Amino acid sequence: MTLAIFFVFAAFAVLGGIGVLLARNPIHSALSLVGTMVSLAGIYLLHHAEFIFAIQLMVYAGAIMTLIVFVIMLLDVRHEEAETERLGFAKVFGMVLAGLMVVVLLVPLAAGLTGKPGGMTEEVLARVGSVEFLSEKLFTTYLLPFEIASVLLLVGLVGAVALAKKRL
Amino acid sequence: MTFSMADMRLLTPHLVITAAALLVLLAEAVSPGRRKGYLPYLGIAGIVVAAFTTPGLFGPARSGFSGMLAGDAFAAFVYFILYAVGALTLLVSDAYLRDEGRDHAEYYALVLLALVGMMLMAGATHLMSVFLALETMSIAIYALAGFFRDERSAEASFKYFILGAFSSGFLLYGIALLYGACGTTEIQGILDAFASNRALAGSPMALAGVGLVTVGFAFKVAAVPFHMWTPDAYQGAPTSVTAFMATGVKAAAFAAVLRVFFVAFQTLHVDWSGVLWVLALLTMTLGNLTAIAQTDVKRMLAYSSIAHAGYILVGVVAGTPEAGAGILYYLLAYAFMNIGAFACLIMVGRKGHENTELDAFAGLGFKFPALGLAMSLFMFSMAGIPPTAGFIGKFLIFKAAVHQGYYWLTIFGVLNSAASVYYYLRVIVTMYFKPEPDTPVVEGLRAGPSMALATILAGLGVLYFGIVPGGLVDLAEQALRYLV
Amino acid sequence: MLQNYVPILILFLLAAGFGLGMVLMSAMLGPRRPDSEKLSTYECGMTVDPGARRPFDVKYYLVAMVFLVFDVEVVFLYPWAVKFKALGLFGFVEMLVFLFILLVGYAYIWRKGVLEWE
Amino acid sequence: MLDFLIESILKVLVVFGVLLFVVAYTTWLERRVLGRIQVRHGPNRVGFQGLLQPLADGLKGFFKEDIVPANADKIVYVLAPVLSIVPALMIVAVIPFGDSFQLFGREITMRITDVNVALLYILGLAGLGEYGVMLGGWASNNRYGLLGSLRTAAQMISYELALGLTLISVIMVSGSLSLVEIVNTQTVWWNAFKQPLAFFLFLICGLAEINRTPFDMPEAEAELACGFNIEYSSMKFAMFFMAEYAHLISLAMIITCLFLGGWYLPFGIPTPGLLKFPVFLAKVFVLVFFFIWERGTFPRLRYDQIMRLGWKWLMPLALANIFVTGVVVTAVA
Amino acid sequence: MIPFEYSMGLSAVLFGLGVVGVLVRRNVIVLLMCVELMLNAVNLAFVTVADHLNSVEGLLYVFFVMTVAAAEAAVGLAIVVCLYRARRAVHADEISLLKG
Repeated sequence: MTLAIFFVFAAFAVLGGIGVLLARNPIHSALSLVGTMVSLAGIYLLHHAEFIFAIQLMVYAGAIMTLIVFVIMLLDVRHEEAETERLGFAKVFGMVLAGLMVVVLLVPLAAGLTGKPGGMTEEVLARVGSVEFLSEKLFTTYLLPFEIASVLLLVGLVGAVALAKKRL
Repeated sequence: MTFSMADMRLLTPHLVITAAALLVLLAEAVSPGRRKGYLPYLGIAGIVVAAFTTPGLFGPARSGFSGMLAGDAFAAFVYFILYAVGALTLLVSDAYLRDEGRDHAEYYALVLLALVGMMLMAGATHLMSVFLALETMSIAIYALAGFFRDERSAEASFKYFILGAFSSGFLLYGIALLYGACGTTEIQGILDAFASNRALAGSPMALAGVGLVTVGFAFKVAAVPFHMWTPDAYQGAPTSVTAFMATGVKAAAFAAVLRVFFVAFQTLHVDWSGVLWVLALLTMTLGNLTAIAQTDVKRMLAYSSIAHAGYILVGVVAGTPEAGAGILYYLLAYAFMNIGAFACLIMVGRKGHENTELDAFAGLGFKFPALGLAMSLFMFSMAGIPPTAGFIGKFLIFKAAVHQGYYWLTIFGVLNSAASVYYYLRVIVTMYFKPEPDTPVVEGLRAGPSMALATILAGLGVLYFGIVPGGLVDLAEQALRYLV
Repeated sequence: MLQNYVPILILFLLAAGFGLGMVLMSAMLGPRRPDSEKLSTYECGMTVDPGARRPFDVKYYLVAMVFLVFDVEVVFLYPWAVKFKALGLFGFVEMLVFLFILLVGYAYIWRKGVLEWE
Repeated sequence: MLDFLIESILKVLVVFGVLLFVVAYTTWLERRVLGRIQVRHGPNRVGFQGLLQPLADGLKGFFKEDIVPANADKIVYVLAPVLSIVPALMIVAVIPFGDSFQLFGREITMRITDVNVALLYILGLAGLGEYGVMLGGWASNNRYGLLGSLRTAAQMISYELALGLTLISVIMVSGSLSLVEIVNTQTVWWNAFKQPLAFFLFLICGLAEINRTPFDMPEAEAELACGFNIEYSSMKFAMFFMAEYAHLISLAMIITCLFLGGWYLPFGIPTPGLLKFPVFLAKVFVLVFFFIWERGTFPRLRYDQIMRLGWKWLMPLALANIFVTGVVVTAVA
Repeated sequence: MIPFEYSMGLSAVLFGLGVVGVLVRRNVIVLLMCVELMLNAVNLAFVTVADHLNSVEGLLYVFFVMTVAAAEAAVGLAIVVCLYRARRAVHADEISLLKG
């Protein structure tokens, strides 16, 4: 049952991905990408990642893509890419490279996972709750990355203002 | 609780520089849009204070924040390289930005924040903090590259941005695979996983992970064939930012490479050294060959920075502490000579006109003797001619490579160095032996006290470390001793 | 855990079916007598400017970008708030440091006039 | 498992049906109440007291001509109302309407489901709901439509931020993201008493988030000629309209759960099992009535006032509230 | 439990699509979206591994990748806005990456 649902989501995700690539209008690409992201949120859920499911919807589908759509609308990116572009060297090269890439990523899967398992077992999650468990780790063991993230966000803020504000 | 005051000790330098960046932003918030000439010096003051808190880190390796950040001599050494890069960049930027009418607080804040990212990258001992630090640095530099907001600057910024984000994708996928293979992404943890399980070294997942991480880093250090963003990004960005990118990013990225490859992937040396061997050769050769063909000095320096990444990669291939020490030395030398050279380029330009075509340099050697002298010194150092720091750096790296039996790579390296002499000397020849055109391109120099100070400091660094390298080499070797 | 989400999936299917069904029904049931005036852009009776799409004011982008950054900040606050009592003073100080850095950014954009509308 | 599936499907169907019914009759209620406030009658012809009016409106929607403007982006134009209504109707999934009751020896909970991340789920759907508004204006290729959707989207994201920050302090005192658990922490003191500022802020942000008066930019007829849905007619227009009212009702239910103790009476007065659902319903009704009433009372804010309120007042206040809550809770602990 | 290979396979395919997009498309905003697609694929890989190893680290990675994606999107779109303003030309939204 879960597997069937997985395949439905996976199919939508891949279709969305193809849509991003093929759509001539950036808004259609963006919508396809939102589709992929929502499908991926579903797959995260199948992988027992509740919190990630929720923030995938909130941050990726809700905020990042909103901003992208917003900018497309504001800049009026309607221009359809010129049809004159033939299947040039760059395109063939790109596709071959990406094909190789996928193969490189697929081959290792046969070997299976070898990493040593961690402590996030279902019993533990049932006892402390998945968000609580994640939160506990984030604010103790992973404290430094968390604080770096605030600097990172500040950089994003200042950078965006420095580039886009009319008069500094 | 997994946190103590000892952890804070490791983070003090970063905190000081972050505080300086925040002060810059607050100063801007207090009087928005107003000119504030003291900001670069506020930044430099922050760097100086941070430098005073750093020597305590020399000594035996310590790790803090649950294995996220190292406090070892290696990190401290790289921090000092980065302080030099940061301070020189700020000095160089001051007069330049004022002349271009772009001396905004954001620039200085972003430089300082990028510096924090670089330092964290050098100190990080967990791939998660490496990644976040890398992104902090990169995002700040994307914004800096586009800071002039004209077409060229924006295009440079966009190219750098897209390919940077692209390479982050590869790096991350590599990390994900390593995570699957080892169950952790702490650098020590990866080493332990490989050491305790011999079969893991042959696991396709681990190898694919190592490969993708290599690709990700290769983009960041601009190794061929992942270099295509470099020339346009370097040429289009404001010159001071180009200097910062070429030296700071390189230093931070190679510091992370050393930690990841020399520690985490230590047991896999046979696997990655072959790949890096090819990358090093390609990078040196292609960088130099294309640099020869350039008629624009800024673009030439962009290609030459690719070539320099190639020399440094030779040291990575060698994989010994000796080679690592050579790399650290080289990174410092490169910081001095490259920022110095870009400072000379800035001085030649005027508002809206960079004047970096080779022909613009004709006759400048006699017209502006100090500039001619400085530029010649930096070109000599880049070419690796004694008694400059550039020479010692190459010497140390090639020596380490020979000790490990990489004769062919060393021979190619030396040949490449020899070839590079041609285009570096061409600048000097143009400056001194070509007559200035009838309508002079460069009428005056864009030099102020700060610019002069930066150039003199860089020049002194190149000369001093070229003539008496002993102490620095000892320090670098000590840094590597505690790394491995 | 997954079981809790099954009803959401059912509701999603129902809602999506309902939405699409409405659009289809409306398309099938409604009359269709198009004419050029009806299909033209409604601009309060003024003549239609063919180049009607022009880039808008920059403050819109800025507000959206600033939103994105602060939205992620808020997302970090959720797991913290859930565990807030257990994390204690230490966790509170951590979050204050995090918030302080971004508050500097907030003060900066405020004074820069990013939040001004006319 | 099969029992569970059947139970879930039945519950979903019932809740869905009731929701649509309530949406329809909220429009009737609003028109009648606004009529009274403005000293007129409101719809009172179709059926007793105009009770059949929503039905007639719906039918009319179906039989109106379905116009797609000639230079609109067809696919997106048709998709936008769907994207608007689907998330709006899905919020209700995680809202508890009451405790549980026994039926044929089975314990039936008065909710569709309870998930750990309910609040985040709601915020996620709210984020997805913005696409309908944004794309609707864009796809119709109309200057007013585009401007309207930009303004609305900018407003929604601004208030989403303040809304999220306000929620933090509620989560801090309740220690959970699940609405059921949040309700269960309010048996004695409602969060409205523990977090009065948060309650007030949430009310304002919620109204702005669903584009309700006095923040109803999309309906600023004078300035925007109706806003993002200017080119929409027939059922597609009705769908935007329905989404708006579904949001309104969801907001009332969310506020009830977060701040007004859900199905509990205040001050620890024990709530008899049979009364729980009516108590919940009463609170929701009062809130809905309040939303209608304030629409008849407050004038619309200017756009710059809306944005200033969100960014320069509500956000700092919400942050200060988090800080004070943190200090107080830490000091007590 | 979804088999490890399935999710990782999906992740690899999505990553490949993103790579093709970056190399083939020329519209600046579409390039940005393709990078986001790659990051999403990586996130899926992290979630899958985290699920199968019962380890929380992968989930935290996803969290931070989203943070980075947000900061990148903010700055990236600011650059795009800048590019548009600087060019004001017909092909303002196009760029050639593989040149030079």
